Amino acid sequence: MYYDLYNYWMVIILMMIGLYIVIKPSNLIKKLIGLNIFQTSVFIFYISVGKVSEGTAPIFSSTHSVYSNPLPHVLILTAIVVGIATMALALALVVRIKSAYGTVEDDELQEQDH
Amino acid sequence: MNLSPELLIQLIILLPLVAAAGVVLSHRHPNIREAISLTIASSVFILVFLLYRQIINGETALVHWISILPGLNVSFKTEALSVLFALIASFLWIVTTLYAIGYMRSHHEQNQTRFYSFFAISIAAVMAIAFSENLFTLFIFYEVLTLATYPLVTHAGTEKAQKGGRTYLRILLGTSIVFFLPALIATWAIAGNLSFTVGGVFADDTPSLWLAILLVFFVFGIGKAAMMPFHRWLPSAMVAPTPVSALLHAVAVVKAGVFTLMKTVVFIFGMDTVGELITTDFLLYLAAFTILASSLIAMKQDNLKARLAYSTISQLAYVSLGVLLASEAGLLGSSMHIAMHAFGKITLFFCAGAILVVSHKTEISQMGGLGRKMPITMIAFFIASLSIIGLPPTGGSWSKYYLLLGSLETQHWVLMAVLMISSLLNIAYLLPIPIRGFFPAKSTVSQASDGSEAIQGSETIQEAPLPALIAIIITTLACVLLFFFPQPLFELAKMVGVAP
Amino acid sequence: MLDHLPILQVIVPLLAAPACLLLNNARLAWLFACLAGLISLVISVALLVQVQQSGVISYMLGSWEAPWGIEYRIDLLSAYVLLIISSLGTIVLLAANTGIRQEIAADKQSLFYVLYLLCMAGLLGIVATGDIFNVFVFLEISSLATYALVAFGRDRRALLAAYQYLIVGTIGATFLLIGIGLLYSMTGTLNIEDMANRLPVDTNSGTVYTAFIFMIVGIGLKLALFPLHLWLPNTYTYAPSIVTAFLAATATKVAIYLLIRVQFSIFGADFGGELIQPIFIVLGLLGVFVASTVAIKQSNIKRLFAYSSVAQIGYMIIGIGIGTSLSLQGTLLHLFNHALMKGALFLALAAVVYRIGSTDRTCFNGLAKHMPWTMAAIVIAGLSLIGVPLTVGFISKWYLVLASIDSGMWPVALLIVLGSLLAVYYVWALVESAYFGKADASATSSAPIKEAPLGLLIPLWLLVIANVYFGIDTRLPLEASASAASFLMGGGQ
Amino acid sequence: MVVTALAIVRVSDLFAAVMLSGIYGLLSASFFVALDAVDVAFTEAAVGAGIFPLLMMLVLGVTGRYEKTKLVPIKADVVKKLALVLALLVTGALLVFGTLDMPIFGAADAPAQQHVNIRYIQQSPTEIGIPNMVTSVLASYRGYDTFGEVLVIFTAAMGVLALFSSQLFSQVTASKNKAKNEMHEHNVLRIVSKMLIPFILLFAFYVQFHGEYGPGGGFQAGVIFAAGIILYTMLYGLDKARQVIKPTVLRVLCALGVFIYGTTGVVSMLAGGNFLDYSVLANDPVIGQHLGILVIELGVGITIAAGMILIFFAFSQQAETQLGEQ
Repeated sequence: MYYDLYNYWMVIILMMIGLYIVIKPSNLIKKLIGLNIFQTSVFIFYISVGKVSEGTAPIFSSTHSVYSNPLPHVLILTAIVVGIATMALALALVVRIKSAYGTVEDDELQEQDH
Repeated sequence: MNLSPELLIQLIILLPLVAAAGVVLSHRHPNIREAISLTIASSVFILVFLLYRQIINGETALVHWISILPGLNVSFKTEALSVLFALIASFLWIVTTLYAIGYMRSHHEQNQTRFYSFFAISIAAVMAIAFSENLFTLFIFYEVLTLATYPLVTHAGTEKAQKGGRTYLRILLGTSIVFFLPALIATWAIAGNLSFTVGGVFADDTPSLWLAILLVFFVFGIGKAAMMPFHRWLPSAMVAPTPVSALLHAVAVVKAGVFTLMKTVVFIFGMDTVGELITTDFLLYLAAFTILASSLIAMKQDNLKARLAYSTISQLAYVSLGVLLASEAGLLGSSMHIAMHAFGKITLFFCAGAILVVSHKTEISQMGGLGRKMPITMIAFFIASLSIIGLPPTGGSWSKYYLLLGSLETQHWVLMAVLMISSLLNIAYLLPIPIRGFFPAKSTVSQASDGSEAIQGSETIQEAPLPALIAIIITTLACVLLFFFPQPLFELAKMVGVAP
Repeated sequence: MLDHLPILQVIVPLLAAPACLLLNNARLAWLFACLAGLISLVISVALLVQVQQSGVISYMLGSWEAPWGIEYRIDLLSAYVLLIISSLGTIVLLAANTGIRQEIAADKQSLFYVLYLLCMAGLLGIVATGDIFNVFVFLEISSLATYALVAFGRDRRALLAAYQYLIVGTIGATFLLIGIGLLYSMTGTLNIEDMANRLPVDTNSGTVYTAFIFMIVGIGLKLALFPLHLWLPNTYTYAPSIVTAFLAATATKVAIYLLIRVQFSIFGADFGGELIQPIFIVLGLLGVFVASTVAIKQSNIKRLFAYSSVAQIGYMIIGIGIGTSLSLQGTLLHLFNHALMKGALFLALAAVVYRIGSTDRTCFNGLAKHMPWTMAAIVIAGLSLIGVPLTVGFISKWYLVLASIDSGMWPVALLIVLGSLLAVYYVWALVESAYFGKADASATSSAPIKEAPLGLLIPLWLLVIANVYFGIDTRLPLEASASAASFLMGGGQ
Repeated sequence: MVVTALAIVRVSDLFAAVMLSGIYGLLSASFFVALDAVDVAFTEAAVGAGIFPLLMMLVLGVTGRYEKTKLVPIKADVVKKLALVLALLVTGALLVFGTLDMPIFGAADAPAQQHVNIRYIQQSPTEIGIPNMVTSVLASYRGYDTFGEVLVIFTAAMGVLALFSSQLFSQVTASKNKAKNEMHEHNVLRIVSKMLIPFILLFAFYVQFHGEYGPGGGFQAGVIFAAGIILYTMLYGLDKARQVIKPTVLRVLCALGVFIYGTTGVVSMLAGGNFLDYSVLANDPVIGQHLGILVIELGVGITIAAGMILIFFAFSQQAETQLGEQ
């Protein structure tokens, strides 16, 4: 039966990869890419929760009676927007950091302030 | 005058605050400022005296201000020990103010307004401590007193003063936060009541081990009682101007400490309970150790104020010891000793201050022959020393007598011996000062005359400024009078711990 | 309109934000923002009264009943925290007009108010809502606004601090999101109360445990729970002082609120008790000691108080960890009290920055002569931080110690008081240099330093007076926190 | 997807990493389609494969394309890395442990499918009167979340504006940076795109109002609209784009969208309902719902489009100034 959970496990692997990129000291932009992967994998997780076998997209029609759960979709729509908003702000910060420090590498930034 | 005791208590606490405000407002006019201080000090004493009359007649009062936490009120009550303490403190406030006027002016101290205002606030805190109805109220004003006296200790603003202030604050706040507060809260958690009650607040079935630990916490937590090893703040605080040392560190602050201890032992634990706790003996011997150790240290101090400070530590331990003996005579002795030591020690400090102002001398070794220039001061010093030692015809002999009686009653032979030895030590570190003052050893004289114009040469040395001198005379007389007429204090002290 | 108070509480500042943008004039924007703040303050008072009189208020957004639509649910706890946020937020806002003048470029000031209001509204929204996903959304609103506010700082390190905070904050929020997702998959609902009811009684479910841990860690990141606190000192140090005052007084409080909400309202007071409570206590104590010790060594006073905040958060966590009604009350009291003292301290620092431009320790030497009112404020707030009687700090310490003794945790009680001893050290070193330190020759040669302007002093002293007032007349916070605590412990009202 | 993600870990060419993350976005979008989440897929495609890489590229233009790699791995770093991996493994293991007790993937009887969901599926077509359940939930049942979402974008736009210089709003800047618009030279591209842009904008309007029936809605429409404008900007340069759409107007629009949404809520409050209760907006609740959703979707669209364009403008402006300085 554990096979049936494989979907979640793939998501978990993705999450951890994303998180790894974020936490590992590296380029500030790359960290953001990692953050993006991390968040996206959480989105996939949510959508997976909402999937119903044999179901279709939750748009009412006379030909279908089984729909996937619309609620996770709604939540994730919101979460995607939140994610991109965060990204935009983060990138803006990166640009400013670049102009203030001349670099966007984690370790070089650390050195400059000590 | 027919003032109700409730009103009296509140006036006594609030009037010093009024004085503080008045001092701040009149900071441009030193004369008005000091007139305010004196007037209010006198009126407070009169009010306390009225209260004394009432309590002798058996009238008591309870004032409730505010309830900070449910069941924990800031309230005040009249009680024999309170009145005793308040009576001494308020009387000596007048005298000290008088003394301070002379001292501060001739010593050209800075920031006198700050000095007088915080002084008044401290007195307010002392009065509030004296009349506290419960341990919670007492704790609050105990802390207020610490903070209000801090600016007085660091008054000089020098590096040394700051360092002294830091030690002062660190030990007093530290002990009260680490020991006093937890003990207080634990008492509240266990007994559910912090009101001072004759016979104690704890239920009979409270495990005595807890109580024993609590007692240790209280004794250590009340850092103002200067029990070793938490005594170091007192010598540090000697950087303060002399009037501060005199009133606060011979009378108000340290006496607030032992007063708190007495209140706790008598009204929180109950005398009978304390007598049975396993830690009591340990604390008794700690007190005895403090008495001896600080006397010995005192002998080595050349700085007069430092010597007096260590003497104070030793004398405070007498009071603590008397309380912890948990016998009637011990308690009586302790209560009396609060008063007797106060008068004696304040006189000594006054003298030290007078010497400082006039001759700028702080070290004992420089004081040879000073008695000829300042005879009144030195005679006062001598009499006060007798009182501290406990020799007739001074008040100190009464309290020492009762303390001895207490240790005899409870058959603490070691302690009795300690008390005796300590008296001898007192003689050894106090009496040489006036003796040298009048009969300088040959070497000292030659040193002085060789070295500089130190004593003989300087024509400027004479008696202290008049206000200061009057103060000295008053307290010295009090020392003697208390030997012949100890009845008022005696009556009060006897009422302590007796159910109304 | 009285029925709509819960939503008005949030949307007044929320809609005032874009309005501020349209005003496009810093002074007008400030006045408008203050107005919005005051209105929301009035609303929060009204809400508290309403809740105390008639119990939990439930407000259905879009009139869809609870589990289907989003519910606003004001119970005693949320009303209490709402009051803290709106009052502190507004008082700090009053000081902002003067406070940011030196620190933020003139053409950005109206944006500052927009973001400030958004942040405040976001925080209010987190507290008011009864829907866990809605919490996430509003958490992000306030967080995004916070990141931008922090980046306003003059020092370039503010940018880095903001970035660091953003990464940590986003990871935290995403952890929370994972936790929410797991819970949703087990219960099929997002409404907090509904969720609590539907949570499998059999708590052995690994999914529920995992959800719990993820939510706690996520919130822990947000609230700077001890080992997860590394973002906080930088953020507080380099953000504009007004922002620091605001964040210290409100943002971490909301995170604590969230922690309490998750622990007590969703999972129930006993969930994971044996496991999580000792962890909380140990982490709290570690936070108190490590952060306080680090604080003592700081030469930048703003950073010093930032570390002290981490330590104070430790106290609140201890209260949650002990897990009795009494200790929870201690935490809630400290929530309020710490907001008051840290608000005052950071506002005072804002005043110092305004006049001197730095909060380095050396700048404080002899400063009491030049800025007596500001320094007196620091002294009183500092005493409150130590926990001296007659200040609010004493009250919360009292409850925390009482609670730990009451639960038989004597060592914890002792450690709590020892912790405040460390506070004596770092507060007093500052007081001493301000009053007795000798100013540098270089500092005195320039123009004499003047007392801070009234625009800063008045809000500052409002907070200082509150510090003393609520230390003496404790009824309001005491009653609110007591009933909120017993409510959370399931005792009802 | 795992492969893509791993590739991102390894690659030190940030440009490639961005491209890869774009692919990752597309992949997850198609994954969402497979999981019946068409609306989400639509959005993810627009955001993950569109806006996000676009912004990234702009930033890369400023910060440089390559990540600095250390030639010799320091030992302490290796230890740190190992600790990190270990921590992640623990976290991952915890999550796996968490999933063990979860309902089987796709199970129709899972709690998530049972409780709240049933009403959304069974009654929303009649209660709200529109077939797209996602839109119903989004705009009505959980309309307040969506309001929050709009505010998030608004906040982000404000944050970005706060971070960047306010030059954007001054009229005189017209910086003469020649290198900035290489695309000017590609005439074919210009003409094709010029023809495309009206269609893109048109499509945006379609998506805006079609959201009730198929996938789409205010958010997607806003993004597409923004994309059209962004394309225009890339072709003709920021200065020209700024003449077409003034940043000050955008700022007003951005706030306006929030107002439209908020006002709808307030109006329903004044009409006697609760905040965002559309049913009271018309005599017939269903028509009211219809109307409400239409209006708020418009608000969403406006704020999103204006916010996105504003963010984009701010970035390009900043990029220009910073490159100019360098």
